[in-house]
Amino acid sequence: MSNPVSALQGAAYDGYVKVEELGLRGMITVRGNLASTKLKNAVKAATGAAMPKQRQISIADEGAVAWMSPDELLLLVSYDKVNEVIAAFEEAMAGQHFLAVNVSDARAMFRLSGDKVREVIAKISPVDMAQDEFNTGDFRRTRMAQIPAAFWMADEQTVEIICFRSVADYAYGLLKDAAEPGGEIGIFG
Amino acid sequence: MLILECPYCGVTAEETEFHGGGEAHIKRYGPGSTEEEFNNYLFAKVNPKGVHFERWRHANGCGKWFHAARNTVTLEVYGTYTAQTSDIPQDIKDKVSAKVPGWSWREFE
Amino acid sequence: MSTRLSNSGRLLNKGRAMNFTFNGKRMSGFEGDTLASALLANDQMLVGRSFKYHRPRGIVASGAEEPNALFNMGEGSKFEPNQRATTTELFDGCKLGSQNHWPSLEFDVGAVNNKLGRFLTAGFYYKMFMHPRPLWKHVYEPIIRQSAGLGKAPKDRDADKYEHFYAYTDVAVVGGGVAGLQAALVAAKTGARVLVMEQTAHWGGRAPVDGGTVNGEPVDKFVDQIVSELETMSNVTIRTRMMGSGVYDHGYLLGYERVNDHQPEAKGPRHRLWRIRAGQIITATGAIERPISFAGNDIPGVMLASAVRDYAVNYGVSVGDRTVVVTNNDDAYRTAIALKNLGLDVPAIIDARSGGAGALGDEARALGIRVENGKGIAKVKGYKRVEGVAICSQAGEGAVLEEIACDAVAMSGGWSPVVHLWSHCGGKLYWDEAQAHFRPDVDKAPTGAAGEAFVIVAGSANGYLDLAAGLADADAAGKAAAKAVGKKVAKSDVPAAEATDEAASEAIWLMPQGANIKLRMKSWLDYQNDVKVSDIQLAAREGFESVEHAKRYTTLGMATDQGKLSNINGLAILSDALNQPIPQTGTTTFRPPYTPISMGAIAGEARGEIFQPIRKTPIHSWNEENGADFEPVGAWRRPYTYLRDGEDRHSAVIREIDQTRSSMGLLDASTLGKLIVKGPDAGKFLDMMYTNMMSTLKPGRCRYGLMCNENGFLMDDGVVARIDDDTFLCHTTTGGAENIHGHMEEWLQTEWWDLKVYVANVTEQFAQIAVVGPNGRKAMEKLTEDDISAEGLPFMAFKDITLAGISARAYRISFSGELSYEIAVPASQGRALWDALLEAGAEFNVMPYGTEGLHVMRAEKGFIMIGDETDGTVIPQDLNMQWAISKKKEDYLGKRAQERSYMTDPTRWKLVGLETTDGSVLSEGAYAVAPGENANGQRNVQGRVTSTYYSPTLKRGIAMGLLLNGPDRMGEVVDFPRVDGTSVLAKVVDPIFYDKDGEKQNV
Amino acid sequence: MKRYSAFAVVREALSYHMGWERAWASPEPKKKYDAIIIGAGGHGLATAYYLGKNHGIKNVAVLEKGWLGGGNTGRNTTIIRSNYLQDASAALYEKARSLYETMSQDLNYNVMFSPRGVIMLAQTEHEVRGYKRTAQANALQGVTTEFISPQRVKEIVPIINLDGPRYPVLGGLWQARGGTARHDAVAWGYARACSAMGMDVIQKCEVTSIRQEGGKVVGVSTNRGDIACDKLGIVVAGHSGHVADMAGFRLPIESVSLQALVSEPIKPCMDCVVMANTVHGYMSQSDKGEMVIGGGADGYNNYTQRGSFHHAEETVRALCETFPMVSRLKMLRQWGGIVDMTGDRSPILSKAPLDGVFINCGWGTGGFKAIPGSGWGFAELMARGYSPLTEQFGLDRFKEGRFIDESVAAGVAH
Repeated sequence: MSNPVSALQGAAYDGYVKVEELGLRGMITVRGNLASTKLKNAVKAATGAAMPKQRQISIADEGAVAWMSPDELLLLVSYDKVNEVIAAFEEAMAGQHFLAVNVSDARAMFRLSGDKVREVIAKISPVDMAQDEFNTGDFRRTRMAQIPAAFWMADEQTVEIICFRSVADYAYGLLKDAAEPGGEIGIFG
Repeated sequence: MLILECPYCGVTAEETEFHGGGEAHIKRYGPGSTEEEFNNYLFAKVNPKGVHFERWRHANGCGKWFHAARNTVTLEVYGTYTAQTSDIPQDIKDKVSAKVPGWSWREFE
Repeated sequence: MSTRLSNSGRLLNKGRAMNFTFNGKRMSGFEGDTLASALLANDQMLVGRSFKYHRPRGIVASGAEEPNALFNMGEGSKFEPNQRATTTELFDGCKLGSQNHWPSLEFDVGAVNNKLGRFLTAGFYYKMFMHPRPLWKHVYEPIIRQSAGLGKAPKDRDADKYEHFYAYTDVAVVGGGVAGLQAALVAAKTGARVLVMEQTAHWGGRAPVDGGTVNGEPVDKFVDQIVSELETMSNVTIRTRMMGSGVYDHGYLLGYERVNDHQPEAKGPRHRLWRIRAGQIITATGAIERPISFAGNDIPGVMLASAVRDYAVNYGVSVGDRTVVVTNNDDAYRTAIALKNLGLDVPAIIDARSGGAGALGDEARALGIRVENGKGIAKVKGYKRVEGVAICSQAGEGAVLEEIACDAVAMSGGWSPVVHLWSHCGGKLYWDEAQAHFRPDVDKAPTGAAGEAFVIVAGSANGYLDLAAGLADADAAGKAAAKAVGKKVAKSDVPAAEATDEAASEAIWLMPQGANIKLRMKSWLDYQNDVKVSDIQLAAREGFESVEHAKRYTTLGMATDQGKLSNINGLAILSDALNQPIPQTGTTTFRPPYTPISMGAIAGEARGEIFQPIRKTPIHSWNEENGADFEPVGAWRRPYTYLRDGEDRHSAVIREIDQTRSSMGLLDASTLGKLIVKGPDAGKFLDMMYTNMMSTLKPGRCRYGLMCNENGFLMDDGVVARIDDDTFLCHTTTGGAENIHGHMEEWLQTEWWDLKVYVANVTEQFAQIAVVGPNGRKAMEKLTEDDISAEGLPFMAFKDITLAGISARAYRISFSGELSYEIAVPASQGRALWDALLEAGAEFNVMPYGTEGLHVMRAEKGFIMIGDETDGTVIPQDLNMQWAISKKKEDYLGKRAQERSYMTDPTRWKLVGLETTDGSVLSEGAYAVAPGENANGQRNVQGRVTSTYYSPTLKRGIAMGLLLNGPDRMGEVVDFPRVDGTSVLAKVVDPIFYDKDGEKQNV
Repeated sequence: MKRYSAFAVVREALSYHMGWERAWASPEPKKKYDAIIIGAGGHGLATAYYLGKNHGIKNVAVLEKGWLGGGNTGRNTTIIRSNYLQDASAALYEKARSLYETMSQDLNYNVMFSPRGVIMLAQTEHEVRGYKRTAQANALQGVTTEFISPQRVKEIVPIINLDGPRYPVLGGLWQARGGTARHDAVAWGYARACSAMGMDVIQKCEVTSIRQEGGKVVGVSTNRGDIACDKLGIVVAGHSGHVADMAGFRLPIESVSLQALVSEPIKPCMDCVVMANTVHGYMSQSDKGEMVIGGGADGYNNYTQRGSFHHAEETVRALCETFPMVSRLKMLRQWGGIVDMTGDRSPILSKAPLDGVFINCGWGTGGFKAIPGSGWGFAELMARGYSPLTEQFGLDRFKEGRFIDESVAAGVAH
């Protein structure tokens, strides 16, 4: 088997915030009745994480679950485990109306790190990035300039971003542009 | 530049996250319908000056379709509600009535 | 002459000199200067020429309202026309050039228009230049265009960068004068998030120039204190050099931050456009002084009284040695007093009011300044600069009483609140008769998303012109805003400002009151566009009675200053001409932006490589490295063909097709849309989506399907594979993936929400590669152990296999008519598979082909292409595709629409193949003509070409088209004339040109 | 009516322009007219003008709730072209374009028609095919257009960037006799000519209801009293649904806001109109030197004459990329207009369900260019009950599924 490669193969940029493309991450789109106990259990078994609340991401050691919509989740697991996780999930959900599909290769992931990650996001997404309004645990699907994207904060210094793989170049260009030295605003703390 | 609240994900976001989808509560007419019914279904629009009920999709967000009660002259948004309903929910009607007593829209009032 | 004073200049850093050039002449100023103050300090009174008459123009104002001092600035990729000198900070090395003259500022040939001014009155061009007809385009218009316009057009690509920023706040305060600061502080103390912006580089606005005390201290101390207090508050953001540019619906405010205009060599964006969403917007935007209309009020050296004062106090510049002040209010006395205190000569204050001024009048007299009440200026003497004024009685017709020599005139016609931002989004105004200006009607504010008022005006912008009243109003505004965003407001005292005793101003619109026509033809309203009192009066006589008509007819207020100085004066003159009160005449509409903002800032980061997203497949980089000649398809880039050394597009396409048909080709088909549709009702749902019956498809098999919209027209097509009982995978066209996904979700969510179906878009999860041609199987067999033979994987089936060590799904489908496999693998291994296939196919001389090869091969095979055979007006029946429309289904999207009379009309054009009689290629989009003309004199037509290509396989031109009664006319020859009218004859044939029985694909 | 001419301007100048008469009268409404037109925009005034000029119907009133020409006539980007794909559209717009050629002379009012040429840029292969098809259709329709190469585009528009990273310019559809005109002057010129024919152009007169008897229109009620008429033309872009409602019918129309903006004036740098449909940007330079820019419409019903700023952003960034010099210009002013979008994005010129009522609406984003042709055809329809120009534009076409869809040529209906 050949080595799977991510869209930008780990490209990185040192701006006033650091921008990195992350390698491949296992991602599973799950659609189903989020209130069902069976599904909650299957999600927990797959990721180790509990069912997130609306617009939240719940993060455990080996995986994470993001709330995408009232009937959709995104499971984050390690890339090489995706198929077995899906198989186990499907088994656990047998007889239910649901959908679990591997989207790991359809996505690109980026990480921003530094003091001013909030303002870099606020340059390209119409989201209130103030500390009181967006924090670790929050998960936001929105627009990043001209593409759809989702992001969350791993900690106060770190934002992780998911977008479609085909526009990874654009997203990277956008983030680099926003993080270019000289563009500091100094608005969030 | 509108702001709308998506009733599915609870987010209040600006217009650029959404995509407008025209008049709401349109009943579909398929084979067997009259020429008049079918024409009205596809083309006749209320296009009111004032209270309007319309469809939106949270396109750059949770992807769900919802309805908004909005005024096309003042742009006030009276409320948003899910698309899985044929009727206008009573609480939305009440919200509109509180601001625009005696309103009517198509067959609704 | 104008010159630098040694004893003033509060905003200057005299320790740092800055050099600049004006029209090539070297000059110098100080850090803190604006371009305007620096020019005045160098005695540059003449700064430009007016739009129409090319009259000499000098600086009139000191702020955003300046109509005249607009320059070409910079060079090359940093060149910018129409830079406003009063709002641009001086920087070292700045290069300025004046505008709108030829050959030079001092000697402008265009000034001949000035002599013709009597003929070139308002709207003259509507009344002439009509004969002979061609002369308008070829003679008159070019002359007018050349004479109009202001700055030069930039030539180079902009070297600077720009960006946007999304800010959210409870309260946004526009204006960093004392009112804005006080309102901000009060709101901030409640805990509300507050964002304050000030368009200049300095806090405090006019108050430090005007003087006065707050809480017993000089006002500039008060400003310093309040700014430092705001700076320490974590819930407050304060920004200078940021203008509130426009207020839009639902609390949206644009802030235009000029980050680096004052230091053009610094790193970072030049401008940043803030897209602010505020709960409440406080507009503390101040007021603008109005000029007075008198003859010669446009001569360089005639300036607003407040501007004269600003230059003296802020920048240490005296506009003249001898300044005559002319006014209808007390405020202008402050200018006279300030000048006198700086040791300058003020020969007289001409006060149009018979009663004269209050306390300030006494102060002026005490300083020895002569004050003339009830007087006006009959005319200003001079051309390129002021030489003196002729004094008359304001009540009279202009009989000269006396001439006073002077080199500057400071005029004040009263103050107008800056109500632009209040009005942008629908805030209403009322006319304040006593103060003679429009001010916000606070009961009719713009309303927001919840129907609430979201703009509050504060201070002089609200008509509270003196310091004490302005501060009190601002204090209330800050509290009201905080309350409106749900904060608790504690009681607090309003800072106590010293109140000035001022006499009332009088509405004086024309000087003297009975000025005759000759004077009125020299009395300017709009300096930049050359609109005079007589022009507005002419408009009124000619029936342009609506203020909008009068403005458009005369161009009043349409210049780059957007009428900040002229609109109210013009409105007053119009009202007077119509003999009706001002409110009845109307007011003007205010459109964003407040002052012009750069296009670069509006475009933001979206330029160059990140202008728009380009979607790239996992094989994109290989394509790039191997000669791909890309074409945009939707947001994707797809290779049109792969050019080899020395090849043109045409020969490359032929090579690719020949090789594919004879041996083996590869296509990067990753862009095809792929949608998973899953659930117990998936079959039922797809039966509605497609015209075909999909619920009967067997797992493991594929079926080609058509999708129509509810209006009956074909919108997409593709192969559907049934993965298992509950699961389908629907292929869409490249452009269709997102649309069809959205289309499915729309119907599922809004019409059939009871159906148990989930849809997921997995387009990008897979790289998809078509392995095409008779040797494709052989090459693949080298890479797999799985049985992919005709029996093991028959035509229109699919199978999960391992290929080159990669888990893959192989579909036996063909869009070329050849033996073909479409292989889907995870995107991250797409490139690896591509490489493996190239290697395995090397012995068959494998080569990739592009979209054009794809198009030609499908046309040879008679397959339709969405976007070619369809254009949004074509139904499946037009394409003879009844076979793809299930007769058994009661309903599918588009079925009812296809029953309408025009859809069932037997004369609809139908799909046929076309072969030119001479083998040539038909023109794209050519029409088949029919005899005669229609009622509108247009040539009758009976069909058209939908796709046309050179077929390397048939070695001739082939085409598909829609033709009246087409399928019944096989063998008939039809004329498809070229655009030049010459005939091209084509024979009607079966659209399947190649392998009619499908033997090649089904092997 | 005193004729306008250079001689007249000189003559009046000698008396300080005191002798000019009113451009149009300001009459009180009469009790009854043969025909009433609601809406004194370009289309309404042109209809009245041709009713009088071509059909001898001069007892006409044009009622305007605000000031004449104050709607979309005075808010558009003044582009005139007729390079449409479908026969019905091409006939109507070419009629209009040809009337623009002589409008200044016909009306004795300089409307500054400037046939400087219009280029529609092809920036995808799909657009190339679409515009080639349009050029083919135009050749048979008597509309002179030509598909030109990128090099020709560059010669005509030197400031263009042919090699944008996203959308290179692959060619263009060139109509040399397309161009621009002074929008206000079109309304003023028609109003003056109507007034000179004895028609009443009545401003600040708002229609509050449409009166009918026995299934036929008999007049209107207004804020200035009831006015009777035999025939009624509704020509109220942006308010069509509202007025149609008074006559008891619904339209296949949604009203949305469309934005336009201008830059500060600069010296001449572009001598034609350029439309880039793929990126939604349209630009020309006015005689005053402003770059006049139009863009996309909002996706929701809106009667505010204000649009959402992000549409202006999209347009501006497209233009900065297509014309790099635009980046260092400044936006002087932006505004919105209310446009009526029909089900097929083509206009409606039709008899209405109520006898005696005619409706002219649905011009979407491209009504200005049609004004004289629309007036000509609509007047003929009102006077004679039939016009070849308007025949295809009836309301019934939606029922029949007979659409006039211009978007098929990749061009949008601007």
